[in-house]
Amino acid sequence: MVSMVSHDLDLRVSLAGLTLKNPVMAASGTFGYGKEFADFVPPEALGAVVVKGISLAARPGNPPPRIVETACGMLNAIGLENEGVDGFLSRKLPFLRERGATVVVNILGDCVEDYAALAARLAAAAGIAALEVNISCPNVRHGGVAFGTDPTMAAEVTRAVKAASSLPVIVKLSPNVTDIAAMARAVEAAGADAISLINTLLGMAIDANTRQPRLANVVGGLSGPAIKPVALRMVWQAARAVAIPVIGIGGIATAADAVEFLLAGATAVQVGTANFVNPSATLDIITGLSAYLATHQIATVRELIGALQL
Amino acid sequence: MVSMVSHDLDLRVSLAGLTLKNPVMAASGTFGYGKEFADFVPPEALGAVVVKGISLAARPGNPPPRIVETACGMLNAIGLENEGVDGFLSRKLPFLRERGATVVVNILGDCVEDYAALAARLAAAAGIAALEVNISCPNVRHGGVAFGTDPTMAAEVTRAVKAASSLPVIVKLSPNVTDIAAMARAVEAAGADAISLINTLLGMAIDANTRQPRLANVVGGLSGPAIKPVALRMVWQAARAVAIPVIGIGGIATAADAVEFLLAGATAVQVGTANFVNPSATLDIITGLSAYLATHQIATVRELIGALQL
Amino acid sequence: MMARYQLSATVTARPQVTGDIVRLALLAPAVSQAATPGQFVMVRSAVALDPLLRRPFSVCRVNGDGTLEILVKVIGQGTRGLAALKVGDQVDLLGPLGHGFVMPDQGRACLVGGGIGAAPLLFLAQKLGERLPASDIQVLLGARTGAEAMALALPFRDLGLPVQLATDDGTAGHHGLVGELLAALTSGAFPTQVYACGPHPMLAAVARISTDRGWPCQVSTEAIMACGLGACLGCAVPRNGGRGYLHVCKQGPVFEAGELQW
Amino acid sequence: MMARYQLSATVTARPQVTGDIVRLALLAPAVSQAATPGQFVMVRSAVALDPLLRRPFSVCRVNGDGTLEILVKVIGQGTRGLAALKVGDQVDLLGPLGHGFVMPDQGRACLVGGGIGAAPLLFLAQKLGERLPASDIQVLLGARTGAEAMALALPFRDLGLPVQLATDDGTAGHHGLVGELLAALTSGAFPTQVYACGPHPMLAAVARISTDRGWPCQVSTEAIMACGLGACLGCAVPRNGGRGYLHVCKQGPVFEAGELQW
Ligand SMILES: Cc1cc2nc3c(=O)[nH]c(=O)nc-3n(C[C@H](O)[C@H](O)[C@H](O)COP(=O)(O)OP(=O)(O)OC[C@H]3O[C@@H](n4cnc5c(N)ncnc54)[C@H](O)[C@@H]3O)c2cc1C
Ligand SMILES: Cc1cc2nc3c(=O)[nH]c(=O)nc-3n(C[C@H](O)[C@H](O)[C@H](O)COP(=O)(O)OP(=O)(O)OC[C@H]3O[C@@H](n4cnc5c(N)ncnc54)[C@H](O)[C@@H]3O)c2cc1C
Ligand SMILES: Cc1cc2nc3c(=O)[nH]c(=O)nc-3n(C[C@H](O)[C@H](O)[C@H](O)COP(=O)(O)O)c2cc1C
Ligand SMILES: Cc1cc2nc3c(=O)[nH]c(=O)nc-3n(C[C@H](O)[C@H](O)[C@H](O)COP(=O)(O)O)c2cc1C
Ligand code: FES
Ligand code: FES
Repeated sequence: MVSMVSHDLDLRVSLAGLTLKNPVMAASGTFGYGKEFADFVPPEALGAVVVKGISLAARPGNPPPRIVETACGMLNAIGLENEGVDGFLSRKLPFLRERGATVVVNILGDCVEDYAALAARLAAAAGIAALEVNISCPNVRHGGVAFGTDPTMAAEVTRAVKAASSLPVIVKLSPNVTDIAAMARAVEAAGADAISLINTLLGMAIDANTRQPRLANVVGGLSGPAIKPVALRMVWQAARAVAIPVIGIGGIATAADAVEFLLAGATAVQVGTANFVNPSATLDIITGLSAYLATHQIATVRELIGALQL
Repeated sequence: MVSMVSHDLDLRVSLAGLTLKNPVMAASGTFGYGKEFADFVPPEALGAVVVKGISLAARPGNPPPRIVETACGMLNAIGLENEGVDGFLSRKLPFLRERGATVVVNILGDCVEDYAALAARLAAAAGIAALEVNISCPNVRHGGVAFGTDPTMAAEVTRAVKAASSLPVIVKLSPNVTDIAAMARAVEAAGADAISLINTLLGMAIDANTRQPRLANVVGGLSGPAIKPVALRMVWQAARAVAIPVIGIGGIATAADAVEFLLAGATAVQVGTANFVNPSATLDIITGLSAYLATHQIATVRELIGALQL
Repeated sequence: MMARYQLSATVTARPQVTGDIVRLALLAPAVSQAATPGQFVMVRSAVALDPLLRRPFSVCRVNGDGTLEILVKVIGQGTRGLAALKVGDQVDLLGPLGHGFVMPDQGRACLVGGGIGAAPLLFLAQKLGERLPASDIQVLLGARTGAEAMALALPFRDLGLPVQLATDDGTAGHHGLVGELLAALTSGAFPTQVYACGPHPMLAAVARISTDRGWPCQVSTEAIMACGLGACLGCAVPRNGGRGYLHVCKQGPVFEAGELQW
Repeated sequence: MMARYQLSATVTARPQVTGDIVRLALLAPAVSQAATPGQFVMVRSAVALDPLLRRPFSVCRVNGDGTLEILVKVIGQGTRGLAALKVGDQVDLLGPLGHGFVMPDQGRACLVGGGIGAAPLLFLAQKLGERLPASDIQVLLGARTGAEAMALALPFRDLGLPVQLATDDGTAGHHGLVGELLAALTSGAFPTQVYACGPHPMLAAVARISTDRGWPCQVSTEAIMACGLGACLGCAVPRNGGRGYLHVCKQGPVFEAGELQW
């Protein structure tokens, strides 16, 4: 009995001072800068577009092979290739701004000062809704791993970014930790407006015939449906540990997946690897959420947040 | 050009003072006590059979549902159901002993004393080749999680088990930690004869329609091909951190998978969830290893251990 | 312990039974010959790793030509894949598994099935028919609609057995639950053994009615399974009296109703 | 930017080309019409999540009936699944993608293909044939065996083009590498543009020969891909001069040989 998306259905969620038109965001590094997917998804139709991680200076990224498929997932070791903040502001941001998309800029640095400088730079630009602080990318020796696996350092980065900019700050957590709740609490105490999780799980693949690693970088980040159970567990644990909103990420490919994360306590979700499998995945999930609300006769998607029945 | 398994091919590996006829073991909890699979796998044909985790007293296990399939994997929350050490010795061990299988007993307890008592009890029995200390099972509130995620406590359990028994001691590590190398070093320093890893990743699944967790225990352990990249990475990290042998576990379903773990530094492997998909998985992997050696003209499987080309 | 086999079986027929149920005939002589009523097989059709685990299905008929049949009702990904199989396709089959129905040599048997629960009862009826006169075997089947009930009843009727129907929508037989048919049996038709398979609430009702009247009752139950061999301990169901769990794949799927907690 | 489509395409034909190569004709009028030589499509056939990612294939021919054709060589799980498709099956198709060959309006073109690398060259030959006389289009194809070489050469010959063969086993044409055929061209047959597609060592040889002789050379390259849309940055290949990377799915798959590090 699911009719077309009814106009009474309310998909809006509030997060870090923003009101998103729906809880479905594109995850950093999987959606480019919106333009790459514009034939399939109008970026302004999404809750937000989180752009590929931006650093102060341009980075060339890792040598190939950079990706390898694994069972129901993939490993990537892109190495945070990006044009640097200047290139982003002049060549990437304008498209999204002109389309009226809600833009979240994922930032990364090698030291606390890098993050602060990036935050200051981006706060001065028009058309940016929030920052997402990537303290979790496991691919780069400096930065990534260290910040994301130590609560003290994570808090320090969070404070520096908050101090440097008036934009809402989302801190993106790494799953490669013993105690995700402790990490969530640390960045909340340091002033984060929201947290997003999970980034990729650190993994590896080997070619049995050549005896070589399948990634030039040896290790890489595991993403896709394979990691969904771990992501969902961490979102549930983090959401119970903090009062700030949580954005769920990890293996989300369908509206049912998105509902699972909302029930576990997420206020919004990000879709990553699924964009590669189905370029319209984000739109399909938005439509599917409306259908879910209609079927279950729920007036607003916000009713689902944390509504897991234990 | 792969001919039948040649008798010149040498699959033997040495581990914790034992010589295994091949490096393929059945993983704890996935192969019962050998008898359940005897129609498909003669237990004596395996490198070893690791039996379902044994505690001092019998445990009923968790309420159902206890398992749920996920993308290329499964979650389980069996809750360590077992008959207790007495039941094991009188009703389960005799079959494996009579068959001449190499038996590794997986043990678990709620406190250090439990582990020590179990070790003493089993050391007195005939037909046991080694102990595998499960400090990593995430399903039981006491024991499991705490020991497996703290190097100090893991070391303490290891010392207690070593002191209580003359059997070789394999310590089985949990992947739910920030620094697997630190865990490996801690149990090595405490006297472990070998380490095995990984146990399951803590995960969760929700039924979007009923809004309930799919496991009565809410969270459970993720296993199967989905986790292989994480397992392989941890085996590689652990093998570089310690001098004792490493047993690789996690998503192994084919001979190529087993070779990947050997190349990453494992001396042997354990096959878990794959037994459910293909009851003959362990035997098929042994045959496949022989074929691999023949194809690549390698005389002994030991040449593969740690032979990753970086 | 009976022999169990793992083999590749060819689909030799796949008639559509109802809108969401297909019957698959699988060529597997060893399994077909070894199976007894109430036992099940575990089937996997994927060449890839998703879906990963086998799915359990009751043996619903064995034929002299070495085939066995299962009824597959489409529920999710696994059954969707199996229902899409074509004649000539291969499946990976494991079985026969589990502890089946205990069959009497005399008395009156009453078989109570709910929906797809009719599957193991058909094989049971086939075998009971070799021991008891047809008049001593009653079949009560519940279904959502008349069309479904008729389709499920057909093979029982082909065995010459009388079948009473109950439907949720009242379009055939009794408008209501199949348990109500059991409760309404008159003294001349009282069974000496009840066999039941179907959704949990139906089994609970049948177990209660049978216990109340002192009729022995065997139920075929379900649980999510991984191994099917008694090794993973995934398929636990609570034992009566709160004393731990029984395992459906090994001690079941058929239990005396009194063994279980309802 | 050209329009790109994601759609469900029906397999309308699947002739076996060689032992491990099949040709799939896919009904996808929009993609078929938009594609230019050297562009590729990404294809997925699984209903399940394994294999997860699409696989890239060069468009090897487009037909007036709205179909486009790809050649699929069986390598691993993904191509095995695609090669097992039957006429009438559906695939999920994304394309046309990437930057194709730049075509001249005059001069002599030499198309150098290694094995399955013949695929994009066929579409190129089809379109070049509309611009240049057949006598100005040379085709050099390398393959493992004569049988494979003949099978790959057939559609070029059907276009009326002369094809020279090189085989690893010497069972047809030149016994040796296809690059050697290029190097052996005599002055009257010197190309004004070389187009190459094939394994990396072959491309490197063709690029070197072409550079040495001053012939412009366009190569179609491969990389493991996730998105095919320029978003994931997975498909990097080193840029000439050590200045970072180019992306095969967007700036390629066809590059000027001089753009790449060999
Ligand atoms: C002993 C036994 C005999 C059975 N006999 C038959 C039969 O003859 N015909 C028939 O059509 N079905 C039978 N079933 C049920 C059948 O196994 C499930 O419907 C099937 O496994 C669902 O798989 P799926 O991938 O389609 O659904 P999934 O997507 O895996 O699951 C869909 C829903 O079904 C539930 N489910 C999954 N697996 C099982 C399971 N093994 N048992 C119960 N619920 C499950 C899930 O929790 C979920 O809510 C039997 C089950 C058992 C245990
Ligand atoms: C632009 C482009 C055009 C192509 N055109 C054709 C074509 O016309 N016909 C054809 O048969 N093949 C073509 N390929 C190659 C084809 O995409 C791969 O053979 C295929 O993806 C392998 O998938 P698989 O699942 O069978 O193998 P897998 O099991 O995924 O991999 C087997 C091996 O192939 C390697 N591999 C995997 N994916 C790729 C890839 N995308 N490119 C290169 N190597 C890969 C893996 O590293 C591994 O060593 C093309 C590739 C690209 C990038
Ligand atoms: C190719 C690729 C590139 C990524 N790049 C980034 C990045 O630049 N910054 C970041 O925070 N996360 C990055 N991620 C992580 C994703 O945003 C996401 O957290 C992760 O993939 C898990 O979600 P998924 O399973 O839906 O893909 C990247 C992931 C992939 C697959
Ligand atoms: C159903 C099930 C029960 C398990 N029980 C135990 C156990 O009792 N003790 C233990 O150390 N590990 C147990 N494990 C973990 C496995 O031994 C293994 O470490 C894990 O499943 C990863 O390997 P796999 O991916 O090959 O399954 C169990 C796993 C499963 C799936
Ligand atoms: S399904 Fe594994 S014990 Fe029953
Ligand atoms: S494949 Fe994603 S950028 Fe090229």
